[in-house]
Amino acid sequence: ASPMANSVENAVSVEQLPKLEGDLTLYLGTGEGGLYENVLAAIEKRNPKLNLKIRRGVTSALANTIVAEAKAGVRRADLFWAVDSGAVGQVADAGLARALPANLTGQLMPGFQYPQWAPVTGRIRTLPYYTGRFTADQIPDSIMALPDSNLSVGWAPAYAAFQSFLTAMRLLEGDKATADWLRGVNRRAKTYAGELGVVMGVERGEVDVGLANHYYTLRLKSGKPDAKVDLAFTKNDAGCLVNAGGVVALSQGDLPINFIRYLLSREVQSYLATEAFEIPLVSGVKPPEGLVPLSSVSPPKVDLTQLADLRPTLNLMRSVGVL
Amino acid sequence: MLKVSNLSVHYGTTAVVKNLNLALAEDEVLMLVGPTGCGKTTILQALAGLIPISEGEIALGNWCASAKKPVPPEKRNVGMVFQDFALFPHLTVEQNVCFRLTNTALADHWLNLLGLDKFRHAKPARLSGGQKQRVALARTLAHEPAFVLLDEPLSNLDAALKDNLRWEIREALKAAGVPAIWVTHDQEEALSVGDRVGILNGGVLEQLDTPEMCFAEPASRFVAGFLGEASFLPGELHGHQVSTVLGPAPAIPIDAAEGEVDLLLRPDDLSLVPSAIGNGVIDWVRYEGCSRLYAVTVEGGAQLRVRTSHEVHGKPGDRVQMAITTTHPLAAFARKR
Amino acid sequence: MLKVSNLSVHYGTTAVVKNLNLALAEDEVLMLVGPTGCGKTTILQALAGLIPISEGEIALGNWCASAKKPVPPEKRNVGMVFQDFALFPHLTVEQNVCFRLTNTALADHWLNLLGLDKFRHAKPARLSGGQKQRVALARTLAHEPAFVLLDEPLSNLDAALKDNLRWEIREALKAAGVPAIWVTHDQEEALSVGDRVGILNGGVLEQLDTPEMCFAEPASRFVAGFLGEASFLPGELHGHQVSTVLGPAPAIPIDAAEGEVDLLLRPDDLSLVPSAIGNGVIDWVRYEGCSRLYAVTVEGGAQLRVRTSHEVHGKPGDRVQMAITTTHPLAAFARKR
Amino acid sequence: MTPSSLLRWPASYPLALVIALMALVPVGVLFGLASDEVQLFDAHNLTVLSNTLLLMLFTVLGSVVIGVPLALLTAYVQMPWRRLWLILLAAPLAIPSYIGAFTLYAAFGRGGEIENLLGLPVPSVDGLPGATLVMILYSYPFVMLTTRASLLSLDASLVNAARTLGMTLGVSLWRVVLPRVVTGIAAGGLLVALYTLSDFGTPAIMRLDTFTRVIFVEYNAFGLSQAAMLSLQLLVIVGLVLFLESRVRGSRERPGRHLTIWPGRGQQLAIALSVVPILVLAIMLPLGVFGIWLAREGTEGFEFSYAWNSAHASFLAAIFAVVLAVPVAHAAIAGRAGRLMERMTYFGFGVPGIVMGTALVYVGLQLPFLYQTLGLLVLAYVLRFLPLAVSSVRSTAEGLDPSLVRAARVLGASPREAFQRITLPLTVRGMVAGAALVFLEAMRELPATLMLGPTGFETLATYLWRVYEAGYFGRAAIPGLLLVLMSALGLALMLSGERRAEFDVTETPHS
Ligand SMILES: Nc1ncnc2c1ncn2[C@@H]1O[C@H](COP(=O)(O)OP(=O)(O)OP(=O)(O)O)[C@@H](O)[C@H]1O
Ligand SMILES: Nc1ncnc2c1ncn2[C@@H]1O[C@H](COP(=O)(O)OP(=O)(O)OP(=O)(O)O)[C@@H](O)[C@H]1O
Ligand SMILES: [Mg+2]
Ligand SMILES: [Mg+2]
Repeated sequence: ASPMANSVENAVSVEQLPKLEGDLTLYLGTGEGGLYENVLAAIEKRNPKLNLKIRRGVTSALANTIVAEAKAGVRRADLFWAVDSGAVGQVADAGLARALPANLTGQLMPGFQYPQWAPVTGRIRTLPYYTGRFTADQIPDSIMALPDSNLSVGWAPAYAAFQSFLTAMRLLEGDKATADWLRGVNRRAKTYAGELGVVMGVERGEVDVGLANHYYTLRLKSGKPDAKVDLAFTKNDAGCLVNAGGVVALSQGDLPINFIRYLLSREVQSYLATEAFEIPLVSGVKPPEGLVPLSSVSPPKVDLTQLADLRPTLNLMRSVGVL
Repeated sequence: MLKVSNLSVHYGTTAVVKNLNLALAEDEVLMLVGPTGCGKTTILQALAGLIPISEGEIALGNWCASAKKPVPPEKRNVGMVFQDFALFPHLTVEQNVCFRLTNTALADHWLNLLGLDKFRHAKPARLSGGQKQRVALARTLAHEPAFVLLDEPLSNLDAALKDNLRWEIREALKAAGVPAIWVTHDQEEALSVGDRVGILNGGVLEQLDTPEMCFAEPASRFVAGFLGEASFLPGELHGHQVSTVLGPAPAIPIDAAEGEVDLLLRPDDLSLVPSAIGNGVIDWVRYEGCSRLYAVTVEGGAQLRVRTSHEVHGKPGDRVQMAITTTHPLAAFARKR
Repeated sequence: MLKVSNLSVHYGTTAVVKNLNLALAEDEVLMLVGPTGCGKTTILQALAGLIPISEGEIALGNWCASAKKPVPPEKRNVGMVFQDFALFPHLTVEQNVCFRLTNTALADHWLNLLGLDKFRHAKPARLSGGQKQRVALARTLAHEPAFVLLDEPLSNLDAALKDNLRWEIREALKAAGVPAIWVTHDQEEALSVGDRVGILNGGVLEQLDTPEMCFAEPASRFVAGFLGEASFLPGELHGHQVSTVLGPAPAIPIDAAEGEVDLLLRPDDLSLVPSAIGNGVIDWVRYEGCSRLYAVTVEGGAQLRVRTSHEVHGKPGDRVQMAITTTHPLAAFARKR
Repeated sequence: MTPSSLLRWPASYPLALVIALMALVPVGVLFGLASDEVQLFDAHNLTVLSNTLLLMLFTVLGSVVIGVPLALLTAYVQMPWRRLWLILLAAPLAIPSYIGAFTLYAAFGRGGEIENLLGLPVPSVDGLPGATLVMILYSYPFVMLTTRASLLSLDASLVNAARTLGMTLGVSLWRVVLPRVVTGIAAGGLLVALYTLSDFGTPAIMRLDTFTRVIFVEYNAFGLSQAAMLSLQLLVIVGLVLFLESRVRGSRERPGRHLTIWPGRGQQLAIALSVVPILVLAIMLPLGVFGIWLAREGTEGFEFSYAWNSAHASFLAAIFAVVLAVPVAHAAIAGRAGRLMERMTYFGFGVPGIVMGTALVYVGLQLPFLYQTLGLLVLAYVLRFLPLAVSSVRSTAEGLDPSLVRAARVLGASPREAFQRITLPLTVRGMVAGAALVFLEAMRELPATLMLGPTGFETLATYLWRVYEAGYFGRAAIPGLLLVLMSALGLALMLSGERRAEFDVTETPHS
């Protein structure tokens, strides 16, 4: 399916957007498994006069590169599309992000409107569980209750998404509670390299329940419909944090801004939802199939840019001995 | 007892050794000589099992190797002294010699005998060529092989040491009762040390006999030329008597030669006396220490070599009187056409 | 003209060559002999500039090298034939010989002369030892050096080829008018080929003279023993006459010897006749082709070696009559205490 | 020792010094980055350190145990299709180890692909044993190739001497041949150790807590200076390994005849059977698993220009690395100072790729005309992989008979000419092997390619990573296969060059 195909109400359609012309260099930071290639290809196809150059890389590495380039007075990137909000914060903190017009940020759902960057899609923290042994109601609906359950847990403490989640927990529950939680889970946890591995481990029944972003499970199930894994959600705590990847404009001119508009278009948003199982952040676009509506989840209220400050979280994890 | 039957060896499609037959007695030393590239080293390697043979059989004691059923070298109990030493560069002299010995007394014996005591702890790279050869020798003999192959073991030693060592090796081989095949370039060595001598030419054994027979009655001109300086003088052979420009002489016909023959003359079979009306003219002369070697063209155009005391002085161009002085019969070959 | 003054060479702190002095005429061939490890190769390498010298000076034509001011090998225009061949394994025989030649006529000449024509396109690894040595020789001579160093160039050749080649090389050196230093183990080679002979012992040149002088009047017992088989017979020297158990003989005192001396006797200075009442007893006998070598213990206990015609037959234990037959004076050394 | 080294500075020194300093520049940048923040090692990291050291130790041991027999096999044993065997056995170098680790992880264990396919329960592969297995599978060729190069420049006819002294073939290889190639083995072991120290993917996927993972976590948490500091600490270990390797002394000797071993039919079969499991695990398994995923998911978005980009950049890197390696290797042989310069070039290989990549971004930014060009990428490859070329050039050059150079000098060749006409052609084998190693490593290199290549420059490795990251594993099958095929092709090309350089007695009897 083409990203420019189905149209939904409320969001702007690409038909209404200005044509893109000229040279544009995009630094595309992946690292948690985003798949934005088709979106970019479709935008290029629609705008033949756009000369889009893409530099792909590990999100943190690209963020470091952008900072280093700025220090050396070399600017190569017009846009930075990062898979996690921490990297966006890093570039914004260095004073490299350009302010975005209000008519652009206004398209986003409330709670996802930031002056210097635009979240593109969201992902929610979930508890994938092994359906071979459990049903959804056996999974605790509070993340803080997880240590007291008798479930074995798969996690990936070195993974950026986990660290953001833990940062949110720290902000919401305080350092002490977070440390206790870490200790409690650590006793029954199996460590994986990444959250894809966590989900695969759950699907094999290696652990009862995992801690992972939602889309790994959805993608796994889309490729393997009989997979023995399903999603459970906690309520109103860090366990169901909605985080976002976002885009930063680094150079002046209309072109980067207009490019961002394309990313927030109805077509792109719904494509990312259906194909990449990411959560659209523009109002009026349907969430991905297999995911309950955001409204029924009740995620906590957290300023995503605050999640960029990972240092105290890492120190905490070290002191507990999970890193 | 070593027995080689019909041995042939090929490199690719070229036959390097052809149809070799040999049998060695209990403690016999066989000297193998031949021009460079004639296959001497190849024969030794085949006997040791280091290269595959293409035909024939090699049998010694309790094993018998053929082209079909090769016996690995380590099963043959054959000792080998290599032309290029083949010392283990990472081991000291002592470690080389003791290589597979549990009792090192024999190693000490040979180290001692070959004057290697002070090099015991040196690595081979620090030794001169001759020293290396002695280590190689010591190593082989210390391992008490049932049969020894020596590939020019003395070619890098100086004359004095060579002369002594030659006899020491022979005696050691005899004492141990081990048969040996010894490859050499040195015809003096071949004639004096060996119980028998084999002369190899292009992979074929031209003669295999006692040193005396090989020297006095060579099977071919090649053998004659190879063992000592051969000159040939034309003559007429009748029965066992030959007549030449230097007069008559007793002769042994080789391969039933008759009539026109070439008589084999060695430098010591002739005499030379300066004489203004002599039958020859000196071409050149070489000093040899005790003796002088003259090349003289005699009537009829043959060039003969003759060895005299160093006290006989003659210059190229001088006229001299030549005579056959030997009393033993001389080998006579049918004249080449 | 090559001139070496006061040359010393050290490996680390050990002096391997000590205070060498030499001067070579335009086309002189100097033979260098000495026991293994005495420093022959080292001297050649120092002359070629391949190892640093620690003292002295080497001068040839337009260059002069000293410890302070070394001249790199490629500036010396010396040719060198290495003991271990040093052929370039990645080049064919022809490419080896033509290494730095623009005009290859000379290369063809030498390839031809040394019988290497059919190996032109072979790689050195495929050649036998002797063939390699000939390539090395051809390579050096084809580059027309101003001065040639030969490190046992013939040690891996068979006797027949050796004998011919020896003279061919000498003649080529003479024709080109190049002086040469030629290291050899072969005392026969040393005495016959060289214009002069240098005898080296432990890094020191013991004698440097014509072959005749070195042989007849050796400067030391070492030289006497090294050049040919020396036996020593005790005697009383008075003036130029010495009296021994074998009777009187003319003598030359070495280093002003007087009174009790050892008389140097070579195997050809003596005669041997079987005799039941003779003055000596045969210890052993060796067949040498043309001749036989006997070791005989004479009255007084000295063991002498004597060479006879191969027609003289004697067995160990036989009693023989020995006599000094030479007419030239014999070298007499002061008796060792 | 050549006289020139006694009389004056070896000619290779100035060049080698420049190259060594160049190789140290990225390390210098790390110092600059680390100076922002100094937080030394904390106690928790001791387990991390011990994991790292254990993984390194076991990997080196395992690589030697597998690599050395394979070196003997490929150097001496006359097998049908020997070149093909060699190429296949070297091919694991072309597969990124994270791919290998991931597929092994996915194939084994409960619910893994093998169990799905065959219904057989198989043990899972993870932790220290798993990481060690993967690292060995993807780095033993380092040992195999360097050892083989040493074996080929060795007078193996000594085995004949040992056998006539009554020693069996196996024992004589062990006692007479192997002790003389310890330098080659150690050189390979060094490369394996450095590779293991710097690899991130495998321990991460195998869930083993190692030094690189700590560095990576810091890096991802934007603690670049802390990551740089930790990398410098890692460099201390690298330095230690380098020091240990430099203590290994082999004997220097003149090259001689090759050995040829003629196995019978049964032995050939046995050899093949013992080698095949390695190939199955290292090559066929990943490709097979990708194949399964390919069938499951289908493929799209792959362009053949990626393959060209990979080959092109890697080839340039191989050439330049060898050109730079020659003076460094010769300096290393010439004397102590040269040895030190050589050691300096090894540091780049022991730092995690992403940190090294960042450091090189800083270097590149100082050269704006080069920044984000193919030139800088090639330079980065060269700086990272120079040790691969240096080690194999050095080990062959050490085996060169010094009297050959002397002969050339005496024939009137200047040191320069003797070098060009004798030393250089005689070390071609080492240069070819070195180039092959650099080529293979550059083919699978990821972080520097991502960070330094021209914008939009996609290679097989970056594409593989992209689809792997996205979880579209099926799409990894084609680039994975191509990576192996092209590396094999590169190897084959280079080995045919090696055959031409094999002047010694490889024209074996009965060939
Ligand atoms: N590995 C090989 N492959 C092909 N031909 C070879 C090989 N080794 C030797 N030859 C050839 O076989 C022949 C016999 O060689 P071999 O080494 O046995 O001679 P040799 O009599 O020992 O000579 P030398 O007296 O010079 O040592 C030579 O012509 C040589 O060129
Ligand atoms: N590189 C070296 N380092 C130390 N000592 C050496 C070295 N090369 C040779 N020697 C020693 O120097 C001495 C002379 O060696 P050289 O090679 O000159 O002897 P040589 O007379 O040529 O002997 P040969 O007749 O055996 O060839 C020997 O005692 C040897 O051990
Ligand atoms: Mg031979
Ligand atoms: Mg020498």
